[in-house]
Amino acid sequence: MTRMETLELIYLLCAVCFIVALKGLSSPKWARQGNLIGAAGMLVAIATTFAWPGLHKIWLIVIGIVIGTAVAVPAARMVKMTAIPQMVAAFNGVGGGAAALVSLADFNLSHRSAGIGTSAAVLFSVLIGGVSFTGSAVTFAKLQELMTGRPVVLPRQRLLNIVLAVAALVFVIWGLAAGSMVAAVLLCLAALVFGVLFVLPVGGADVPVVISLLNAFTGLAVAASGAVLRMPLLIIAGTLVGASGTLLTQLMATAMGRPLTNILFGAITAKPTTAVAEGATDRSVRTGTVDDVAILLAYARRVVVVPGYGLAVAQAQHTVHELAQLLEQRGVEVSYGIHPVAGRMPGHMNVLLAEANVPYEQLNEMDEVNGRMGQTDVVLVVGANDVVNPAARDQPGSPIYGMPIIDADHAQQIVFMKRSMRPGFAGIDNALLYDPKTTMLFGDAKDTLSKLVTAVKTA
Amino acid sequence: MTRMETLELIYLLCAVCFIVALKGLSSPKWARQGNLIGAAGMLVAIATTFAWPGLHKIWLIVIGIVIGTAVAVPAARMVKMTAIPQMVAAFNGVGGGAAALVSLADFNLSHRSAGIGTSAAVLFSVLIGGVSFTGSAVTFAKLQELMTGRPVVLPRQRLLNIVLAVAALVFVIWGLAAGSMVAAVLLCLAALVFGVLFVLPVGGADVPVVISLLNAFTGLAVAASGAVLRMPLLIIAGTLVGASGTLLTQLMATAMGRPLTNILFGAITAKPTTAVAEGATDRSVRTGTVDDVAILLAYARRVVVVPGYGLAVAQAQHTVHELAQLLEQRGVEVSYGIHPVAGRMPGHMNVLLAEANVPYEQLNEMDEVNGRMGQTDVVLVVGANDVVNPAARDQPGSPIYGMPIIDADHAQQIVFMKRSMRPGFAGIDNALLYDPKTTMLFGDAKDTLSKLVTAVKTA
Amino acid sequence: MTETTLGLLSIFVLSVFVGFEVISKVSPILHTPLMSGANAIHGVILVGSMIVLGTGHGAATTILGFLAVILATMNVVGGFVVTDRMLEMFKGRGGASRRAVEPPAGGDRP
Amino acid sequence: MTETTLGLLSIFVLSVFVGFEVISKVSPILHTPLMSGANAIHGVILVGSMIVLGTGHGAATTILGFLAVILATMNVVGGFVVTDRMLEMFKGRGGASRRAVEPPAGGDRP
Ligand SMILES: NC(=O)c1ccc[n+]([C@@H]2O[C@H](COP(=O)([O-])OP(=O)(O)OC[C@H]3O[C@@H](n4cnc5c(N)ncnc54)[C@H](OP(=O)(O)O)[C@@H]3O)[C@@H](O)[C@H]2O)c1
Ligand SMILES: NC(=O)c1ccc[n+]([C@@H]2O[C@H](COP(=O)([O-])OP(=O)(O)OC[C@H]3O[C@@H](n4cnc5c(N)ncnc54)[C@H](OP(=O)(O)O)[C@@H]3O)[C@@H](O)[C@H]2O)c1
Repeated sequence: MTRMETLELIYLLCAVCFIVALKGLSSPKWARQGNLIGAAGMLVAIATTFAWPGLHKIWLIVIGIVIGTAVAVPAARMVKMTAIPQMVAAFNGVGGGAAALVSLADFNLSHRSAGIGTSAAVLFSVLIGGVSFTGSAVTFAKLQELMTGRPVVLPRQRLLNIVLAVAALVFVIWGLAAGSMVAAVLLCLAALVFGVLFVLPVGGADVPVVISLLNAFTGLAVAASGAVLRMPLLIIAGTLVGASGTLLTQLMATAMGRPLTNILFGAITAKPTTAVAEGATDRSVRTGTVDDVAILLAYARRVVVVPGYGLAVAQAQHTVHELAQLLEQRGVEVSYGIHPVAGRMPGHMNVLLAEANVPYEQLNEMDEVNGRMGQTDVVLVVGANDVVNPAARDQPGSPIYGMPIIDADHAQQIVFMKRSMRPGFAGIDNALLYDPKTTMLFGDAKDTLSKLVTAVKTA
Repeated sequence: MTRMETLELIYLLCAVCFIVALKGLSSPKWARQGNLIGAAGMLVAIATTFAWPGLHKIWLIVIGIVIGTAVAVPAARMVKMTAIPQMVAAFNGVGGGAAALVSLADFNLSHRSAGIGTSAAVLFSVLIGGVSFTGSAVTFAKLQELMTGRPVVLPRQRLLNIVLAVAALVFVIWGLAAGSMVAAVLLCLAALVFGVLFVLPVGGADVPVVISLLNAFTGLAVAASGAVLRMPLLIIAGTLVGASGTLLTQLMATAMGRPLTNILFGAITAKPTTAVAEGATDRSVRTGTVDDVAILLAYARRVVVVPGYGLAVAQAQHTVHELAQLLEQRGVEVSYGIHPVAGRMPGHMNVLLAEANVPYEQLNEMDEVNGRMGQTDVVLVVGANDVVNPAARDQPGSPIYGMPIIDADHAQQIVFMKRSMRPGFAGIDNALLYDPKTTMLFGDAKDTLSKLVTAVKTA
Repeated sequence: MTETTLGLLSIFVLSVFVGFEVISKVSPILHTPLMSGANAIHGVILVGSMIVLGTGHGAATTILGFLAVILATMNVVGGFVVTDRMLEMFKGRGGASRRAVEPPAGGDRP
Repeated sequence: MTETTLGLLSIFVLSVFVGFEVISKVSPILHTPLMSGANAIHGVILVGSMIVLGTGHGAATTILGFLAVILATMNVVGGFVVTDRMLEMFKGRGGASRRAVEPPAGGDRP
C-alpha cells in the first residue's frame, strides 16, 4: 500500500465515524456518544493530514489551528444556552467561508489547466459557501439583536436580486468558459452580497429554519470543495450534511407549520398586511396577584405548564419544576405542553427542562396536550407568547398564520407570566392576553415563580 | 465523455434505481412500484451492457438470456402461492452460482497477473456463491418436500465440517499465494459440499430464515464479483442486498423468537432430546359437528380467527372472509390473529387475506390478540398448528421452545380445522388438540368453512 | 473500468450503510416480498456474466460465462416476476386500508 | 488522489442516500443538537484547507489557505464543543426516562 493509499484508508474510516456520529445524534440515547465519535474521527483526520505527502508550511498550519481554537473554544464554552442558535450560525458561516476559500485557493493554482468539471465545482463551492458565510452573519446579527428581528425588505430588492442573479450567471459562464480566477473572485463577491439579501427578508421567528438551510448549504459547498480536491472524505462528509440538513430543514419547517418557500420568500412577495389587531391596546387586561394564582393552582385538578422563551431568559426551569412538584404533592395533575418551536431553537424547552430534571413522561408534545385541553383547569404560560397566540388559527393576514399552536384558550383559565404587554418574537399582538379567562402575572418569570412556590406552600 | 464513462454513468443511475426499489419495497404503499423501478433499472443495465466496448459473442449471450428466461418465467408464473419460498430459494441459488462462475471465469483469464486483492475477491465470491448455490438447493428440497423437513445431522458431521474448513483454508492460502486457478476450482467444490452441510441440520421451520441468509450471501458474492471486475454497479447492488439481507435475517429470527445461532447450529450442538410428548396419542379428542360449531360461533361475542398454512393449502381465504362477514352481520366481533411466521413465509397470511379483501383493520398482530385473549369466546384455528402450540411456552426441550405464540389456550373455546391429528411443520405434537376446551372439525379447511357458512346462515 | 481500489472500497462501505438504513423501517408484512425483491436485484450479476462471456476467450471461460448468463438470467427474471406476483395481492386494498398500513411518519416515500 | 470523476460521483450519490436515511427517524427534541453536530462535521473542510495551504505556493494561495485554516478550525472546534454542551443537558436523566425517549424499534443503534 502506498502512503497515499494508507491516508485514504484512514480518511475512509473517519468518514464512517461521521456517519455513525450522525446516526447517534438522531437517537436520544446515543446522541452524546455520537458527537464524541464524530469529534474523534475529525481529530484522526486532522492528525493524519500532517502526514500528507509534500505538506509544507506546517508551522503556518499549526498557527492557524491555534488561532481558530483560541477564538472558538471560549466562545463555545461561555455562550448562554439561549444564545446557542446564533453560535451555531456563526460556526456554520465560517465553515462556508472556509469552503469557498479552499476552492478559490486551489483554483488560483490550477485554473489554467482545470477541466470544466473542476471549474464548475469551484464556482459552485464559491457561490454556496459565500452565501452561507454572509447569510449566517445576518442570522447571527438578527438573533443576537444587533439588528431588528423583523423581516427587512430593501427598497427595490426584487430588482437588486435580479441584477445580482444575472451578474452571477455571467461570472459562472465566464468562469466555466475561461477558467478565469477573476470570474471566481467576482462570483464570490456577488455571493456575499446575495447571502445578505437572502436572509434579510426572513422574519426572526423563521431564522432557525434558515440556519439549518445554510448548514446544508455549507455541507454542499464542502462537498464541492471535495470534488475540486478529489477527496472522498470531504465529499462524503459534506454531502452527508447537505442531505441530512435539507431533510432537517424540511422537518423544522413542518414543525412550524409553514412551507419553506413561505419562510424564505414570504416577506418579499407579501402584500402589505392590514394591521389586523391594531388599536387593541385599549382593551382591558386582568392583572392577578401571586396569592390569587397560588390558590387557583393549588385547588386545580389539572394544570398544564406552557414554557417559552421567557423561561429560558429568566433561567426559571428549576423553579418551575419545584412548583410542579409541590402541586403534584397536593394531588394536582401537572404536565408540560412543549411546543416544537417554543424558545429560540427546536427542542430548546426539552433541553432546558431536562437540565432541571423534569421527568420525561411529563413533557407532552403539542398534540397530546391539545387533546386534553378541554379538561384542563389552568394553563400556566411561563414566558411564552407566540406559541399560544390564537391569531395563528384565526387571522389569515398574520405572519404566524398557519403555525400549529397550543390551544391554551380552550382551557378554563389561563395565567400569563411575563414582564410586560410586549409582543413575543414574531412581534405581533396576542389577543389571548386580553381574554376574560386570562390573568396576567407581571414580572420576571423566576421571581414570580419563587413567590408562587412560597404562596402555594401556605395555601 | 468517453463511451466507458457514459456506460458508467448509466450504471450509476441503475444503482440508484435499485436503492429506490429497496426503499419502495419496505413501504406497503410503494412496494409494487418499487419492484417495477428495480426491474426497469435492471433492464436498462442489461441493455446498456450490449454497448460494452469490445463485447463479442453477442449471440451466445442472447441465447443464454433466452434460455434463462424460458426456464424462469413459467416457473415464476405457475408457482402456487404456498410454494413461493422455495421458488425464491431457487432463484437465489442460481444467482449465487452465477456469481461464483463469473469470478472463476474472470480468474481463468487473469489469475497469472492478478494482484492479491483481486485473488481474495475471487476466492471470497467463489466460496460464498458456492455455499449459496447448494445451500439454496437443499432448502428448496426441504420446502418442496423432496426430503424430510426435519433437521438432518450426518454421522460425524462435526468432523466433516472441520476437515472441510481446513481444506478450504488450504485452498484459500494456495489461491492467494499462487493466484492458482486449480485452488479456486477446488475451493468451489469445497464450498458446494459445505453449502449442503450448512443447511441440512436446519429444521424446516427455520428454513425461511436461512433463505434470507443465503440471499444476503449471494448479495455479498455478487459484490465480490463486482470487485473482481471493478464494477461499481455490481458492488453497490450486491452490497445493498448483502446488508439489507443480513438485517432482514435478523428481523425474521426475532419474529420467530429464536437467536440466529440457534437456528443455524441448534441441531448440531443439541443433546438428544427426551421425547417429551410421546405416548400422548392415547389421550382423548373431542370431535364436533359443523352445526355445533356454527351455533357456538353465531352466539359468541368475540371470535378470533387464527389462520395458518392449511388455510393457504386449502385456498380458503375467501371462504373464511365470507364466514367472518356473516358473523359480523350478526353482531359478533371478529378479528384475525396473524402470527408473524404463520404459513411458510413471513407475511404469508397477510398476503393471502389481503387477496381476499379482508380489511386491514381486522388483521391484528400477535401481541394485540394475545392482550384480549381472556375476553375471547372462540378461537377458530384454520389450518394452523405450531403457531398455537403451548409447547413453545412450556416445554424447554421442544424444538419450537422460545417462539412467541398466539395464546389460543387462554380463550374460552378453541375450534381446530384440520384434516387429521398430524403435526404441523415443526413435526411435533400439539397438546392443545387434546385440551378439554378444544373441538376438532376434521376435513379440508375450505370444505368445512363452506359448510359452516351454510350452517351459520340457518343458525 | 478504472476505479481505484480505495474508491471501490468507499463505494462498498457507503452501500453497506444504505442497505441497512433503507430497509430498517420495514413492516413484517413485507418481509417476504422484500427478500424476493432483493433477490432479484442481486441478479445484476447478469451484467457481469455478459461481460465475462463477451470479452473473454478460451473454451473454459466461454463455458463458465455462458452458464453464468443462464443462471443469472433466471435469477433476474424469475426474481422480479415472482415478487410482482406477490405484491399484486396487496393491490386490491382500498385507499382507507392502505392508509392504515402506512407508517405514520412522512419519511417512507421511496 | 486519483479517483475517477465517476467514482467520486458514485460516492456523492451514495452519500446523499446515507445522509437522508440516517437521520430520518430523528425525534424533534434532537433537531438542534443534530444540526449543531452536522455543523461540526462539515468542519472537515479543515483537512482541505490544510492541504491547500501546505501544498500550494504563491502569496495569494497562502493567504487564502491560512484564512481558510483559521475559519475551518473555528467551525470544527466550536461545533463539537457547543454540541457537547447541549447534549450534556440530557445526561442527567435516569434509565427509566431515557428508555421512554427511545424509539421502540431496535433499529436505533448507531
Ligand atoms: N424554537 C425555534 O426553533 C425558534 C427559533 C427562533 C424563533 N422562534 C420563534 O420564537 C417564538 C417562540 O415562541 P415563545 O412563545 O416561546 O416565545 P415568544 O413568543 O418570543 O415570547 C416570549 C415571551 O417571554 C417573555 N419574557 C421574556 N423574558 C422574560 C422573563 N425574564 N420573564 C418572564 N417573561 C419573559 C416576553 O414578554 P415580556 O417581554 O413582556 O416579558 C415574550 O413575550 C415563536 O414565534 C417561534 O416561531 C422559534
Ligand atoms: N412463516 C414463515 O416464515 C415460515 C416459513 C417456514 C416454516 N414456518 C414454520 O411453519 C409453521 C407455521 O405454523 P402454522 O401454524 O401456520 O402451520 P403448521 O404448524 O405447519 O400447521 C399447518 C396445519 O394445517 C393443516 N392443514 C394442511 N392442509 C390443510 C387443509 N387443506 N385443510 C385444513 N388443514 C390443513 C395441517 O394439519 P393436517 O395435516 O392434519 O390437515 C397442519 O397441522 C411454524 O412452525 C413456522 O415456524 C414458517
